[in-house]
Amino acid sequence: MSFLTVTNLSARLKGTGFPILRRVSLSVAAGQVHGLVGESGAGKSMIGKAVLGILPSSVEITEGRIELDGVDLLSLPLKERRRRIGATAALIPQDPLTALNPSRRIAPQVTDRLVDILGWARARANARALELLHEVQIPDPERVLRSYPHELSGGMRQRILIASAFAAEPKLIVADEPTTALDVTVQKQILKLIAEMQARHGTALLFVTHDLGVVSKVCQSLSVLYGGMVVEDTPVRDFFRAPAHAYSRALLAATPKYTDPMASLVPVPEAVIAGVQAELAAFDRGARHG
Amino acid sequence: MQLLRTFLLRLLTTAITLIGVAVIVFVVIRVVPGNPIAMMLPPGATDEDIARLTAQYGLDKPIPEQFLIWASGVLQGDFGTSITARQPVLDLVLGRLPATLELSIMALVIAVILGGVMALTGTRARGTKVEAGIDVANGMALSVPDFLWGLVLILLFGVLVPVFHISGRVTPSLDLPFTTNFYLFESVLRLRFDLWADIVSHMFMPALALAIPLAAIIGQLLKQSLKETMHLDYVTLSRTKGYGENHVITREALPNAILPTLTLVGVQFTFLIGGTVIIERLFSYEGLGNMAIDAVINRDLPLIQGIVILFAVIFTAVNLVVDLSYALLNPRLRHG
Amino acid sequence: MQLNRRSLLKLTAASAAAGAIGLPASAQAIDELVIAYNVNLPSWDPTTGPSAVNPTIQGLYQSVFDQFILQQPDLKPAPGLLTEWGWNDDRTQVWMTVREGVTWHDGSPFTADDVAWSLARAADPATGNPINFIWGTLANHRVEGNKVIADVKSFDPTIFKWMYFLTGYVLPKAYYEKVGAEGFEAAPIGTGPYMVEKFERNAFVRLKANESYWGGAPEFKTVTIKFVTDAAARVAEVESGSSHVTLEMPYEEYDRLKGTLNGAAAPISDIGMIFLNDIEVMTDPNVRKAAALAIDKQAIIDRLLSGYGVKIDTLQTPEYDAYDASITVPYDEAGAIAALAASGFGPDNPVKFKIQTTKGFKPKDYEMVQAIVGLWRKVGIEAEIEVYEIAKHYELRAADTLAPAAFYNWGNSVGDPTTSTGFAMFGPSPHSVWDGEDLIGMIGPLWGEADEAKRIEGWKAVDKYIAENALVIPLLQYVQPILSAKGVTVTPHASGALLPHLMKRA
Amino acid sequence: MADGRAQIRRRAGPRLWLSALWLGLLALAALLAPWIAPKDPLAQDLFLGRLPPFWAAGAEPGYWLGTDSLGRDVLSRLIHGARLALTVALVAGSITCLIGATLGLLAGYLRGWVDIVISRAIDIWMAFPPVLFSILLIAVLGPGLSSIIIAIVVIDWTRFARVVRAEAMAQGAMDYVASAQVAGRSRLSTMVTEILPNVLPTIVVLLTLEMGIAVIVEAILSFVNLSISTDDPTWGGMIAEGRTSIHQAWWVLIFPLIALFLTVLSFSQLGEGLKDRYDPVLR
Repeated sequence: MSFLTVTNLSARLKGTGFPILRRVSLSVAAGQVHGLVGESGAGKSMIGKAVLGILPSSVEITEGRIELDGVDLLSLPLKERRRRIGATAALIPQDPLTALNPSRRIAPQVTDRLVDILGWARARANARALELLHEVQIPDPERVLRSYPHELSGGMRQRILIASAFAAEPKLIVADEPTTALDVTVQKQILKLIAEMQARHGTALLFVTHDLGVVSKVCQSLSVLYGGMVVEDTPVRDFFRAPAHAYSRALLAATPKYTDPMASLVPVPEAVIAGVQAELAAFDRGARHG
Repeated sequence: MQLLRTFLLRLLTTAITLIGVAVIVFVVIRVVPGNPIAMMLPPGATDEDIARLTAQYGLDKPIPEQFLIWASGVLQGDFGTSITARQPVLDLVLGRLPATLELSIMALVIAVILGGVMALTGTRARGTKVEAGIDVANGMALSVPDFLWGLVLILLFGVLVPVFHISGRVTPSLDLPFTTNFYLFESVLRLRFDLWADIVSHMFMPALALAIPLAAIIGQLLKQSLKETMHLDYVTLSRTKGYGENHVITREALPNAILPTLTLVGVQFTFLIGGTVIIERLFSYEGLGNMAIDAVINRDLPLIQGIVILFAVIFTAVNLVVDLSYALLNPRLRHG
Repeated sequence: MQLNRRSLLKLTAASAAAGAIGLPASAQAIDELVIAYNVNLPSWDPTTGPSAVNPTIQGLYQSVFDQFILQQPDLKPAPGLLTEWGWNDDRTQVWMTVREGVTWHDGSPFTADDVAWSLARAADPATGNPINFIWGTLANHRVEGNKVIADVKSFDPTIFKWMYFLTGYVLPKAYYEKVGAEGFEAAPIGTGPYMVEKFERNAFVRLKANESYWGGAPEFKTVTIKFVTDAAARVAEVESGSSHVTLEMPYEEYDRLKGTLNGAAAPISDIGMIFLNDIEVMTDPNVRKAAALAIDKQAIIDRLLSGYGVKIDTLQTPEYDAYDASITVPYDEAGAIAALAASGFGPDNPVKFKIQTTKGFKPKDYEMVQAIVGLWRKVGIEAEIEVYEIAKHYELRAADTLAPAAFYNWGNSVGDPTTSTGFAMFGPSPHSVWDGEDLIGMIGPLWGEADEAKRIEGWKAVDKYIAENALVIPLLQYVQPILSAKGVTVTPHASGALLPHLMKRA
Repeated sequence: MADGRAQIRRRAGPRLWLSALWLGLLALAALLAPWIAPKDPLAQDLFLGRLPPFWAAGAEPGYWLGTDSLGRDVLSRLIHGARLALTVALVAGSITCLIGATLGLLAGYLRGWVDIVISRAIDIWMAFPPVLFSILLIAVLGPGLSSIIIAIVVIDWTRFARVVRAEAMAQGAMDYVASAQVAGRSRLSTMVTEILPNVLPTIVVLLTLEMGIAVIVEAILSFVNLSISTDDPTWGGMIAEGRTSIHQAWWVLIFPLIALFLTVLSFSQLGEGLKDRYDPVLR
């Protein structure tokens, strides 16, 4: 049974009504890693935010269900929804430099959810934090726990955020482009770390990225997004062998291969763009009458 | 070592500032028309009376010479004798300073609380009518001078619903066991809460009148920096941890949003002390400001000089404290 | 009974109980009298410094110190610390008999030495007594039993009047010499009806009744005088019941509250007048006469001061010795226009000059000048108002550089013509602005005139001459409004001094 | 592919055009005062003193908002008062801005001893208690419109200098300034062409706030009986005069108070509105 099931989720901008998500459906089973791929602005991180209930105030959900561990979050009152998400899901943010509170030491930022939301005893939470910092290979974790965010490197801080996410043993983790803000050398280590942690803890992982290379190494299945609409949803193996949708193929062609870095990159052709635009228009007309 | 160097530099600049203030006020009040001697002339006085009195108060010498006499006196702690009160200026000024300081501190506390509540509510309800209402309320608080708030308060809580005392600093008939002039603080230290309540009942209206415009300024600025902080990632992360919006604002956003407001509070505090003149006059509160107006009306030159210099000292001292506390509170600077 | 019921701890209870909005019942018995006074007390020495010549704080001094001679509420003298006084036959000596059985507040006996020492101290220029020019006319003060004798260096007919006027106070010789000026300032003692229990500068003074006062112990045993300089705050104090007596509030507020509280409004020895400086257009008698005739003094009193004020045409008030009801300057708009026309001025070609006034120093001072300027504008006088502070007024007057017209008030609680018309109009005096030789000739001989009746007649002639030539424009005699709680009746003193020992329980 | 973010537009906000409306009304009243004021603001009639506004009993037709204790028409004095209020606001505000901003710009950009001298001057000026200093100043200059303006300028220029200096320093560190200098531009022209345009929005916001403050300072000075000496009506003067008879003739104080309040509120809301428009971060 899939841990997260999103059905027909639509969202739009308040005021102008500009569509952000168009009836998105996907599901992530326990222990499975599902990728959300698309150009920037395609709505992939919006889905992650919708699931975790942190949509920007200017965006409103118009229809759909988000079932987390069998319960539709949208039907719960805000406070109840927040607590349930806090207890069962977690976020690995994109930019570690801004995701830690500069005026608080590291320790409370890792243990606060355990103590306040999950009701753990302080001692158990501190022990858990130490154990997780070891797991994410942070040298001298006692000193790190006492120090302030500005005293640590970007890579170190991302490891802490990963540790903090896994500390609560969440059933679902949303990783919102966790390596984009890091320099290349550190990206590989962090990717490897996330994959190992996910495998070890058996957490369902929703991995938002624009890098198909990452998807091929980490995810088991993926959804390709364009204009807030799921263009294709397939297992990774089938996708890389033969993507069904024209836009997916164009996207794959535009992605540099590690194996052949010098190959000239083919930008997504105009025709394909026109095709998928038409699809969007048709979808909207359908949605209006539906 | 670096901290010491900047501290010494600060002391030097403070000294320059104080000297500059002393010179300017010394010249200005001697240029002001209406010298104190004319004030003292009785009906039948003759010209030599005028000359004799002028010489007696040393006002016949050229201004630079008068300044040197005054400055040399100050170095030995003698700020001259007040013409009207015929007592050393230093005793008078230091006697009245605690009252003004306490009033300013109480006004600041009220302003911070009021401003804080406005900012937090405004942020919590940002984008809604509530925030628009708070903005208009802040605009109103800012656009009415504090003495008019004083008038409104006197009519409301002094006469219509007599809840607070209208003038003075304490009920005269009470016997005060205080040794210092810091009535408010000492009444707490001595656990005399009956006296404390009486003093607060006297100070509340003037402090509130002073606090309303200040609260508006603090409220607006804190709300703005809070709203900016609310967009940062660590706030969003905290929401995913399951915390409610109130917790997120107060525990995650507020500690970081306070820092820029702190420097403003420091500067406003100095304006506050300087600005109590009118309110002390309206509420007959015996602070420095009240005495300052009498000094100006009676052209009590040494007293005016003493009061202005004291204000300058407080101003520079408060600035120093604010800068130091900014460094202490901001972890980045503390662990430099 | 704790005077006030308010305190923050009881705030909630108070606001609930304050449902019956309105005046807290202040009719119950009052044992601690609280007075909201309108000016701060700068210094406790009533004989030196600027406060010695400030009429508004004499009431505070008269509660703690006694003057040589007692002045009754109708300004007339009566035996005080001196029971009898006078000159010898050829006016070369003055003698005074000193009251016996009086004690200072510290219990030490009051003797003739104190009187002689106080007079000698006032005569010594070094002490800085501003009325030194009067006290200096006496010398060689000596004590004989309970009498004090002094030689008259130069005869001054008003010497005994000054003994119940500015700086005419008796200080304790032994105590003063022991504690010195600063000690006296910190803990003043006198022989007066009240002793100083606690003084907080710019805040309040707490007085305790002097049970062995020679004039009889006062009724209120403890009196607190709070210094509340703002009029609206004073009114609020008395209206809310946290003070029992206050004075000098706007007349509109006096009218509003005199029903619910006790009101007393009596004329005092303080007049409002317009100084005329003999410069520019003011040298033309027609302009001066027109300016005087064009002012409808009664309308200004009725409309601006709610009727509280006495119209006067000379610098004397009815209570003064040299008052002459026959000298009048009517309100005559046509006459004013005619006078201006005689000098070629009129509504179409107005005469222009500047008039100076204070703002907020005396009740409605600025509004009165605005009203006068309005009245003048109708007859063809274009006056430009310049507001200045009282300090600047004194300086300009001392330097004789006041504008052609300047509004000012003139106190004279002795009622003698020398201290009203005399100092205001006598050229050489630093206080006068009019320097006409004719007037100097008329006033000169009166200073030393020994025959009292002849002296008074002389001053009346001077006043008549001044009125006819409009050398000054007297306006009104101020009325002092006093409000007090139902439980207190106040006997107003014509000198304007508010005296707690004259207050009785209603 | 249209990007959703571009669609977020900030609504102009009723506060902005409401305050613009009031200030426009005010400017109109100030310009046309002599023609639209029903009565001569200085004309007195002691027998028409303290008439209530038109809706109350005992009102006199023609005196819409009643009269003060000297029988002068409150509405006409309000309208003429607008002229003085705007003069004080515009003249004092802009001179303060001119002096303060220039010194701030010089100090912030040129740095070196210029900065030290100006910063010390700012410190010294701010060390004076503002109200006390203005009372002294007016005592020296004598009351009058020009001395009020001078008092406001002398006291408040530091507000501009401080903010503009900080802004100029921040802008100075930006890369585009360095590139201008590399292109051989003189320091002064760089300052004017590069830094000034970027500091301008802050200056404009401060200017509008300063205008509001100037009107308040005039009211404070009137309360201390130091305001304009002549008959010309100012709101502050009317409030101070109305204070003594608040119970009998409340309208003498309340109407100028409302006018003062709306004007200062409009200036501050205008300033806030401009700050929103120029400051994208603030949602």
